[in-house]
Amino acid sequence: MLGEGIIKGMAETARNFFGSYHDADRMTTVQFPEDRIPAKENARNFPFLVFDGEDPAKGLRCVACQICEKECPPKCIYIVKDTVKKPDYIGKLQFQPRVFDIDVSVCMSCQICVEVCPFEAIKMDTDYEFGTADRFGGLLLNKQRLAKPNTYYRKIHATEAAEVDERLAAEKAKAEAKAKADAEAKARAAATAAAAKATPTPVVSPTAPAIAPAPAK
Amino acid sequence: MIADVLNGILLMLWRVVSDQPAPLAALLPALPEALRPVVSAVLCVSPIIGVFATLFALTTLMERKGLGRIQNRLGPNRVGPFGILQPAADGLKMLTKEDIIPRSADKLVHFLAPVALAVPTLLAYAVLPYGRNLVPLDLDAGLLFFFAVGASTELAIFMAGWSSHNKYSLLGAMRAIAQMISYEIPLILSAVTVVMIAGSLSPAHIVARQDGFIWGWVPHWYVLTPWGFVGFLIFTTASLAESNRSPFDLPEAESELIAGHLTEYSGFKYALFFLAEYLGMFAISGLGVTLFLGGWQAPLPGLDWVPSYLWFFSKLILMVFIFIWIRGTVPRLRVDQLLNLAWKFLLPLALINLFTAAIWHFTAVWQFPGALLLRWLLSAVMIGGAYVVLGRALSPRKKVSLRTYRYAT
Amino acid sequence: MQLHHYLIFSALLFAVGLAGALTRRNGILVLVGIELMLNAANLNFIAFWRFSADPQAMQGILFVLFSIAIAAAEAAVGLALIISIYRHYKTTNLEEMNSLQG
Amino acid sequence: MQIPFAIIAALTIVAGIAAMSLRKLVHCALCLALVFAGLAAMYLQLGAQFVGFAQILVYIGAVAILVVFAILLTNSSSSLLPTVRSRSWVFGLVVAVLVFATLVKVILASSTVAGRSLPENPLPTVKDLGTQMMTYYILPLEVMGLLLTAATIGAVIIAMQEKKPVEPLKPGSAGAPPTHP
Repeated sequence: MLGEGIIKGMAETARNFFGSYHDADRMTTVQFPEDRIPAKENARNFPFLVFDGEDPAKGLRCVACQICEKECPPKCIYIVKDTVKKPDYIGKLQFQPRVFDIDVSVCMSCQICVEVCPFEAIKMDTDYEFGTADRFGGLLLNKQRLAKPNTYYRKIHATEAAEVDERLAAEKAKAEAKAKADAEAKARAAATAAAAKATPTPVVSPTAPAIAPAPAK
Repeated sequence: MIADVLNGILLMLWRVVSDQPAPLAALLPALPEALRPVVSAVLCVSPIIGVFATLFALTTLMERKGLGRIQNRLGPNRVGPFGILQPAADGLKMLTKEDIIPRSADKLVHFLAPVALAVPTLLAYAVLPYGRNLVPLDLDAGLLFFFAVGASTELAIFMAGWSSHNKYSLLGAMRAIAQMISYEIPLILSAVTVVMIAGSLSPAHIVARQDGFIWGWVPHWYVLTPWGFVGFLIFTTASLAESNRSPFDLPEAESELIAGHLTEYSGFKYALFFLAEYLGMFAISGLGVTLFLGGWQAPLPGLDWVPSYLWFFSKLILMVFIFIWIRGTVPRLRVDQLLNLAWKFLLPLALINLFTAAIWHFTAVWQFPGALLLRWLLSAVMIGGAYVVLGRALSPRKKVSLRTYRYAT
Repeated sequence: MQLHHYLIFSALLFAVGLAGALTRRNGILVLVGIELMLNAANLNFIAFWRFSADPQAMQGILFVLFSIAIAAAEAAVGLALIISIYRHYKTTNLEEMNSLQG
Repeated sequence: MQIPFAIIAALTIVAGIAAMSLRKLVHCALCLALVFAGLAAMYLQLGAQFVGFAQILVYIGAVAILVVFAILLTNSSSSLLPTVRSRSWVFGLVVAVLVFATLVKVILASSTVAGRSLPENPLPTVKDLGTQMMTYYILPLEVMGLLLTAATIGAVIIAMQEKKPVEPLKPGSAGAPPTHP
C-alpha cells in the first residue's frame, strides 16, 4: 500500500526525536572538547618514535637506517644520520638520527613506515589534535616532539606493545645469553690458554680465534 | 500634532493586539495627506519582513536541532545558551564570505537571479490573512495572485542555473523547473476544491467561511472533511515539491549535482537564495493553513480570547515542523519517480478529489438521519478506491527479492 | 490618462513584435514576435473595456482570457513544431528551411 | 496615473525592443518575460485584476518557460551565427514602421477614441466574471477546454521522439539524399 512505509518511517523518527530527550543511551555523539570517546586500540593517526627508559636522547630505538624514509609513499619523513654512535638496548653501538622530521600535513597515515622498521622504533600514534595557527612549522614534527616513551606506547596499543616488548626482551635475553656464552667461552679459552701455558704441550684450539672477536659484529 | 500621531500609533498597536478592525485607520487621519499611502505601505510591509525574517532564523535553528534529535544527536548548542544564537553566527558567516562570480558567467543575469527570486516570494505574503483583521491586501483574486507570483519564481531559478555557466547549475535548474511545473498542477487543483466550496478566490473570505463549529466543538475547517483532508495531503506534498524541500530536493541533490542552481553562488547572494527558499516555504505553509486549517480561527470554542494571529502562527509553525519531520524521515526520490508521482498519482487523485468535493457539496441538502455518515462513506469509497488503484499502478511491478551473487558467497 | 495613450503604446508594441517577426532569422524569435503582437492586441481589448461606458459588460476581459488560453496553446504547438523541425534539419534558422521552395 | 503609466510603458517597450534585437536567445526570452510582466502591470493599472494575474500565471509561468526550454532544446543559445537578421530585414523594418504609422494616424484621427477618459462606473468583481463565464460564455469555455486538450496532445505528439531517427538532412549540402524523387 502506498504511503505505508512513510508512516512507519515517520513513527520511527518520532520515536528517536522524543527518545533522545529522556534516554541518554540513544545519543550517538559526545560533546567533544569536554567529553571524548576513548581511542580504540587499533586506532592510528600519525607515526611517533619510541624510546626506552627515561631519557629520549639516550633511549631512542631509531638507528637512522632510513628504510622508512625511502619507503614512505608521500615522502614525509626526513632523516639525517648522526656521526656519533651510541649503544642500543642490547648494548651494540648503533647510528642514531641527528634530525628526524615528519611532516604530518603530508603524512597519509598508511603505517608503511611501521611495517618496514626492523627495530620497532616507529609506531602509530592515536593523537589527533594537531590544530595550529602555523601550518608550516606547526605541522612539521621534529625528533623531540616525535619521541615518546615506551610506557606511552604500552598505554595506547597495549596488546601490540606487549608483543613487541616480549620479542625485544627475548632478543635481549638471547643476546645476553650469547654474550654470556661468549664470555664463558672466552674465559674457557683463556683458562685453556693459561693451562696450555702451564702445560708443556700447547694445543691451539681451532675455535679460539673465531670466538675471540665475539662482542663486535 | 505629534501627540495625535503618538496617540494614533498606540491606538493602532492596541487595535492590532486586540484583534480589532482597521488598525491603520487609527493612525492615518493624524498624518498629512501626502504621507498616508507611504506610511500605510511601510506599516504593512515592515512587520511582515521583520516577523518572517525572525521566523526564518528560528526555523533554521529548529530544523537543525530537530534533525539532530531525529538522528539521536544534540544539534547545534555552542553559540549562546542552547545554541539560540546559532542563526546570528550563520548569518555573520554568510555575509562576510567572498562574493564569487565565475569568469564565464553572465554577470548581469547572475546578479539579477537572486533578486528575481526574492521579490516574488515576498510579494506572495501580501494576500495572506495573518489575523482577524490583519490582511495587507485583501484582493478579490488573492489566491490567483499567490499562484501567479509563485509561478514567476521558476524563471528566476532558470536565470540562476543558466547564467552560472556550469553544467550542474543548468541541470539543477532544469530539474527544478520540471518539478515546479509538474507539482503546480496538483497544488492548484487541490486549492481549487477549496475555492469551489468557499465560492471565493479571496483568502480572507475563505478563512471567514471556515468559521464556527459543528456540534459545538468540532471546528468547521476544511481539513475535517473527506475531500479537505485528501486535498490537504495533496497540497502538503505538492508544496514540499514547490519549495524544493526533501524528499523532493532533487534540484540541489548534493550527491549528484553539488548544489544545483546554487553551485556558483556564495556570500550574500547565496544567503538571499536561502532566505527566499525558506520564505517560500513559509508562504506556501501559510496558504495551506489559510485554505485547509482554518487560518486564524481558534481550534476550540472557548479559545476565542487568544489573539487570532497567534493561532495563525502556531499553525504555521506546526506545518513547518511537519516539513522538518518529513525531511528527517524520507529519502530523496529519483527524477522519474518524482514526475510519475506528480502526473500519475497526485494529478488524477486531485481531479477525483474535485469530484468528491462537488458531491459533498451537493449532498449537503440531505436531511435524513445518518446522512453525514453516508456522505462520509461515499467520499471515502471514491477517494480511497482511487488511492488504492493509483497507488498500485504507481508501485513498481517487479517484486524486490534478495540479491544473490554468482561468485561471492 | 486617456484611451489613445494605451492605444498608441499597444500599436508601438505591435510594431516591435512585427519588426522582430519579420527581421529575425531564428524560428523561436519569430514566435516570440507573434506573441508580442498578440499581447499588444490584448492590451487594446482591456483598454477599450476599461474606457467603455459600461465596464460591467465584460466582453473585453473575457475575450482577453480566451485569447490568453489560445496563445498558450499556440505557443505550445508552435514550439513543438520548431523542436521537431530542429530534429530534422538540425537548425532553427528559417532561411535554411527551404525544401518546399520551387 | 500619468507617471506610473509612463514608467511601465517605457520599461515594456525597451524590454520588447531588447527581446527582438539581442543576440543571445536566452536574453531575448528573459526580456520577453519582462514585457509580459509590464503588460500585466498595465492590466492591473486598468483595473483588470483577474486578467493581470492570469497574464503572469500563463505567460511568465508557462509561455516564457516554454520558450526557454525550446531555446535550450534546440541548442540555439550556443550557435554563433554571423548575423541574427534575415536577408530581408530592411523590408521587414519598413513594413513595421509603416504599420505603426498607419495605426497611430488612425488612432489620432478617430472620433470615438479622441479625448475619452476613464468612466467612474464600478468595476466587475471576480465573482461576476466567473458567473458570466459559467453562464453566458459556457460554450466558448468548453471549446477552449477542448482546444487546450487537443493542443497538449498535439504538442506532445509533434515533439515526441520518433522511434527510428531519420537521417538528418542538410538542405543545400552535396551529400544530402534527394527528399522527393
